[in-house]
Amino acid sequence: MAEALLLLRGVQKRYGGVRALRGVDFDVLAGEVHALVGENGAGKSTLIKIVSGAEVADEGTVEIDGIPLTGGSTQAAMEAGIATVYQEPHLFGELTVAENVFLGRELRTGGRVDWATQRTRVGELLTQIGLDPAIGDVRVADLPVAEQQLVSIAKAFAHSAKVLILDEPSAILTDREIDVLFGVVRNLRAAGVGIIYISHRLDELAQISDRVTVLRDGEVVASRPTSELSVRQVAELMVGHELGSATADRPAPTGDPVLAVAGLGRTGAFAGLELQVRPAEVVALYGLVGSGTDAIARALYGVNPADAGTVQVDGRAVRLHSPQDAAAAGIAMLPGNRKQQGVFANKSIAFNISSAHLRHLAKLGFWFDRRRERSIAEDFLRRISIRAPDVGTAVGALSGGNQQKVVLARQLVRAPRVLVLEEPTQGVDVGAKEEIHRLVLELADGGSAVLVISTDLPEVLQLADRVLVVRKGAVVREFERGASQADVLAAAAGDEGEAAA
Amino acid sequence: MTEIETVPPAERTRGEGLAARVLRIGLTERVVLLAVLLVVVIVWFRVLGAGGYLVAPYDVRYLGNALESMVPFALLAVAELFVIVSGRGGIDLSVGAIVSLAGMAFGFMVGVWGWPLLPSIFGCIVVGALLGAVNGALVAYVRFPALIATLATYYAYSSLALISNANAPISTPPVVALHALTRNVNLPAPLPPVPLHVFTILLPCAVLAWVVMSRSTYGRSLYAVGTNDVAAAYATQSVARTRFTAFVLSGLLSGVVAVVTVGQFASARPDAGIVGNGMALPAITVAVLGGVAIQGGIGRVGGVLVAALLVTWLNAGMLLAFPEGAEGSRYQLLALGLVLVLSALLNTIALRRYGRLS
Amino acid sequence: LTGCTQQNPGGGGGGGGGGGGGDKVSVAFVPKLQGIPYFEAMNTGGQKAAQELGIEWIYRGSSTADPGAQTEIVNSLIQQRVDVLVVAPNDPDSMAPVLQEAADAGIKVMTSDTDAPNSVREAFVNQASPEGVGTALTDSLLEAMGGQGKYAIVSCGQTAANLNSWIEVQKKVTAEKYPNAQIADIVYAGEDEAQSVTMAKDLMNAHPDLKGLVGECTASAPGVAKAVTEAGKIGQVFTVGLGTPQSMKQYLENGSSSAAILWDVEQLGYLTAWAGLQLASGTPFQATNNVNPQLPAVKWDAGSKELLLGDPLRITTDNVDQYEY
Amino acid sequence: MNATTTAVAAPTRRRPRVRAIEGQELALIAVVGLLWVVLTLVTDTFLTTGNLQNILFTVAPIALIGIGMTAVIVTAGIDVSVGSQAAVVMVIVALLVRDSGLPFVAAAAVAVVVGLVLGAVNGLLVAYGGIHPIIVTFGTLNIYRFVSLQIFGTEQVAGVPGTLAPIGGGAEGRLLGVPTAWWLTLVLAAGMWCYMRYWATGRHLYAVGGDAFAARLAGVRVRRRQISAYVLTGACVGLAACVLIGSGGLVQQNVGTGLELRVIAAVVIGGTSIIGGRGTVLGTLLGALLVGTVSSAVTLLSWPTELAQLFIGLFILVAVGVDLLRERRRSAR
Ligand SMILES: Nc1ncnc2c1ncn2[C@@H]1O[C@H](COP(=O)(O)OP(=O)(O)OP(=O)(O)O)[C@@H](O)[C@H]1O
Ligand SMILES: Nc1ncnc2c1ncn2[C@@H]1O[C@H](COP(=O)(O)OP(=O)(O)OP(=O)(O)O)[C@@H](O)[C@H]1O
Ligand SMILES: [Mg+2]
Ligand SMILES: [Mg+2]
Repeated sequence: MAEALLLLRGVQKRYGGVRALRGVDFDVLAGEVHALVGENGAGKSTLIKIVSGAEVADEGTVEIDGIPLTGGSTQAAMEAGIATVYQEPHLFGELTVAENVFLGRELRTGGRVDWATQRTRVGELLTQIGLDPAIGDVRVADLPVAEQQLVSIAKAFAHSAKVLILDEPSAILTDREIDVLFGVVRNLRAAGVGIIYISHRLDELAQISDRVTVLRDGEVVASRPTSELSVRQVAELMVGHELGSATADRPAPTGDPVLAVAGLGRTGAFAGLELQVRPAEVVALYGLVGSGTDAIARALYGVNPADAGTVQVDGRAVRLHSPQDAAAAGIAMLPGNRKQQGVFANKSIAFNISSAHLRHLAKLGFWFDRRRERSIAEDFLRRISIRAPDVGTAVGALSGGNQQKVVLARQLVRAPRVLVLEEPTQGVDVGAKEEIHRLVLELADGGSAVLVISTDLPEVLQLADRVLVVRKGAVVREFERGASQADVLAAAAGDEGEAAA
Repeated sequence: MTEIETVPPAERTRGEGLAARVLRIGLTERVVLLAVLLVVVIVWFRVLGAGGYLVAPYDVRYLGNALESMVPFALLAVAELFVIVSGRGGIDLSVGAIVSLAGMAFGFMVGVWGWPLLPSIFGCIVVGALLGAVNGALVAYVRFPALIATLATYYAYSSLALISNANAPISTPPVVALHALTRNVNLPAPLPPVPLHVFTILLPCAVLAWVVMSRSTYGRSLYAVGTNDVAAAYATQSVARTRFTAFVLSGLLSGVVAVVTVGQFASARPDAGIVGNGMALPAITVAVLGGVAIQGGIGRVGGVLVAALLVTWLNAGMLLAFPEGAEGSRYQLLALGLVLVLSALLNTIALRRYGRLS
Repeated sequence: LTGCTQQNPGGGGGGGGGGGGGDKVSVAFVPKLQGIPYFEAMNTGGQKAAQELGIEWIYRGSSTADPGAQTEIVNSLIQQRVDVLVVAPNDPDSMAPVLQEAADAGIKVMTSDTDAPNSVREAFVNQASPEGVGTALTDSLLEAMGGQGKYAIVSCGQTAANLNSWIEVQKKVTAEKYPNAQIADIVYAGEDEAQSVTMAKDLMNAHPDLKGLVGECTASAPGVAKAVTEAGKIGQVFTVGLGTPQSMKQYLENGSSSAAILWDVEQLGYLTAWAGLQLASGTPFQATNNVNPQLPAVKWDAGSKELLLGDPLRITTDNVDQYEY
Repeated sequence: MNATTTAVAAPTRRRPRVRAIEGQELALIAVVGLLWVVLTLVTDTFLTTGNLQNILFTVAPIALIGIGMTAVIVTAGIDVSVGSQAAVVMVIVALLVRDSGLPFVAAAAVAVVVGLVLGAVNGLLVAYGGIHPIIVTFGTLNIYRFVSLQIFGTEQVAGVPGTLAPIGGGAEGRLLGVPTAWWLTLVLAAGMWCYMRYWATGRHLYAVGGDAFAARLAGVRVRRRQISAYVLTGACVGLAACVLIGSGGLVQQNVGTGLELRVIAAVVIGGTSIIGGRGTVLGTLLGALLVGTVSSAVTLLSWPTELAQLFIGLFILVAVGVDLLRERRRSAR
């Protein structure tokens, strides 16, 4: 058996009263891709923070190549051979691509950065991941978003690490970029690097990982070769019980469209969108990252208003120049980025739920009805089983899935006519995902129109009555329920031949 | 972004001991901590007085009298509360300059143009609100960083205040007569005489500010915008308008302070709000001491008012404890600085340990 | 300053706290700001008087020239129930109501150095009349300038009433007495020496034919002299100013300053303390008062209730060493 | 492995490279130049040796402190205590020079060391106290003012000899007709410019200001960088204090009040973003020059002194406003 490059024994970590990790044993071998999975709050990030020196374990040992890692310094961990790509890419707009790639570990001669060597090296790296090698000297802020994301991958490969940690890298990448990523990962594996791969997309595990470790409530519940586990088994290990079967078939929707969009467009983002959603219908817009689906969602919610076309809700033309307009028209939206667009972290659950309904909860036009706010929140706490002691709990103290439920509850307070959901379950564990799906379908069954915008294909296919595939800002194909994953993906990726088939 | 990670789940509060509970309440309920400190300060100076270490009795009469200097700083600290809570680095360095300029306008209205009192007061407050609106427009709509916008307007307003009357104060008889606005009023027996404007200006403003912050939909919107303005926009709040209004309210309160200072000084001084360290600095200090977090979204009117009271009575006591030359006023500087840094440290500790402030 | 502490009941630690110092008459003086030589010298004079006359002298000021801070300090002295309160107000108008409060509390109030004319003060100890100061400044400067040419004034606080009153006199005297001289500009540097140096240099650059500079306060008087020194224009540009002797000494000696106009500040302090005692004991002022050997004939103007220290003092290299402040 | 070859093809278009002189700085150079030309034409006194020397000398302390302040603001910090720091340094050095006859080099060394210590206190509180820099330095503004007043005691320091005259405002303090203080500023600014542009730790300042947490994860020693910026500012304050004492004379208790606002104005006009992550020392130098020129011009034109403040306020609005517009256009792309 190969030597363990990274070895954790009995690692414990407490945050106040919370036991984030309880006696975790974990190891990574040379030339192995080791997947780490678990529900939200299971302790995955805490674990890698300890390995990468961002946090110190309360108990237990971390050894790299037989040498114990001491002190909570990311520098020390890096020097010991740990490289980490964190959950969200952290790039510095004012620094150039080369500077970003080498940040913190510049190639130096004396104190001065060896700019020439760095340029050559970054050129190689960029070529390897399919980027123009000449962009090394360009400020990252001047790059398009898609290229920025690839830069963050280049960053992880810049140094010859013994152990590479990838914390949910695929959550923000398009499928193509994931292919690039996997290609590089395989190369590194062949070169004897040990890789920890964290992901909620369980279907990826079979493609890339050799071994899977499942964390639940800070404990390792299983650690087995990937080949021995099915996706379903992994999911069940994560939640700790058997999963229910897929969503039941829903009756075909009828009636006049609730949402009717004609010729909607926004310069530079998308154009000529035609879309109708009937009562109780769930329609999905599916597209790869950068296809413009997110811009469509923002236009429908008035965040970045459209500059062409019309939108009708229940047959009435509406003007959508701000979220207030949208709300007045009966449109609600669950934003895609929970942390940035969704929660008020240090505020209570009640505050978070009521925040979109202040005028609705006002007496005499300005006096805020706190009692009603509370009763609404308490009602939701029960109805959608948000796991929190009471509605006064700060939302930041909840796990990701529960935070998502709170933000969703905010959209459900006044049963919107149209609900736009952007990445409704991104970074949410299997259990919470099911529950969120149930809530969405419940709303639809009440006669609302639901528009799901997601890059998670299995979710799209499971949830939607109809799937519209968007590419380069335009709807290119429409699928009814029951379409195959491969067909939809091919259409989205722009493979005309396959799509036509 | 990192706050979310450091917030501990709420189960923590269950099953804690008495000591831990007292500590938590002391750290997170700023009003409680300040009230305790206030009592400590009063008792401490009473003890010093009884031991003969003070040059004059630290009695109720003196404390009542000291409220006079509390009024402007309490009001301006509330002004800073609105602006700082509005988030995105909200801060208003120009409040002192607004006090000067609005005060000069007030001086002209009452003392030169001969307007009656009430329209003049109204006019002064409107001028303050307009000057605040300039700040608000720059910050909320043009999206200047608040520090820059209000630094620029601080310069501009102070300059205009000085130019308005060729550097001279306005102290015509009608202006001098305004001192009646801030005279002491006698209260029933055990209570000391208290400056009139504590009742006519401070208390009404404080109650209104409390209603706005804690009980109105605008307050809710302001906290939401200050905590996370992107999320607030998605939650259908008009972010720019809410933030703009915060600066208008700050300017409006500065206008009220202008009325108070003109009355107090019995003259409209072009440098009223900017002389020495100016009024903005102590106001921000009192706000932070009162539990306002500089990153926005956190802070309450009650905390700010108790903090203003604490600072006022601490300062008043120090003048009696250090009889020599300028020692008293020097140690006031030290105390202000230390109290500011320490209260900010407490904010940090409370946020780290409990993930929240009152 | 030790003399002060003993008389202070707070220092002793024991005894019945509070009170204005038992049986001795207590005279409290509140300067515009504390820590500048000018007021420290007044304090020295006051203490000397206290010792000789057997009164308690309290000296308490703020570290900035801020009317608000000054009011707080006066309040603390009212609380202390001193017998006599003497103020050099930063803002005469705002001091008036506070003095009223003091008088209501049974405290004798007076002003010194700067008057609060519309107040209830029972006496004002005037160091020199505005005419005296303004004329002395103008005469000294124009004597050095040969009676003609352009000069500029570097004043300090824009709102300082006494500086502005001196400037008015300077304008008048220059126009009436020196037809060939003119005031080129008046600028305000705040109470800031560095700023007055810069502005004085700007003035010399703006007016290449400038022959004189006046430093209107104790910060700008050395400032303008320093500017002339640094610009290498000693002998071409002449300066006078309202400066304290020790801060002007090096400039008087190198010739960049022709004269400093002041008065005997220690005697002003002495006279202040003495006047306080008279008020407290109810002794009316005479038309001419013999205060001490140095002040044998201090005039009292019953109409304006002013005690006049005397004529301004012209400080030059000849007499600068006689003053320790 | 075919994936690597089919990856997103970068669209070919002009890639803006990082230039030595940025747009904001070019604009400032133009504004300062224009102002100088106009003043030369309007007045016959502007373009004189004496006036230029005075402007450069007056600007020197502001630009010197601005060098440190640029680093601080680039790390998304701010230091409003520099005025009080200057007061502490000045009273200590003035007393030592006058009463102990300290020679030039020793006096300068003491000034820098005292500045370093004061800066370090700020830096430590910011880095380890987790307190917002503006609060920390508002606090130390008061505390340092207290310290300086304690040292002053009851007296201002008068009769300070001209020990530091070689960097003062007099004839001794000139080299080739240009104030030595200005040479000093230029040399330090050039060094700092290179450091912030080419040295790894200098580049890290930008990363810290961009996103401190991310920088820390990337292995940047965030706290060390923060502390270093405040310490540097303290050292710069020390040097500026020497310039301010210069040829001696009087040191008053109120020295340095309001200095922070002038320095921040210069830095901000120079294009440094108050949000952090962007700015250069060259911009600060130009910003200081602009502020100095405006103040001097107001006197040269015999306008009321107070107008200078109005103009500085307007310049801040215009400079930052233009930058905001540029930024918005850039992000709109
Ligand atoms: N800094 C912190 N302070 C307090 N509690 C924390 C902190 N970081 C994490 N926790 C808590 O510890 C538990 C484990 O968190 P962790 O982030 O490791 O989970 P995770 O499996 O990575 O979740 P996700 O899938 O959302 O990334 C959670 O309950 C979380 O709320
Ligand atoms: N556990 C944590 N959670 C969130 N933020 C943290 C945590 N620990 C530190 N930080 C923040 O990260 C920033 C950098 O801290 P860090 O300890 O990495 O600095 P450093 O430069 O490595 O220290 P040193 O120079 O002493 O080695 C600080 O602003 C700190 O507040
Ligand atoms: Mg995670
Ligand atoms: Mg996590």
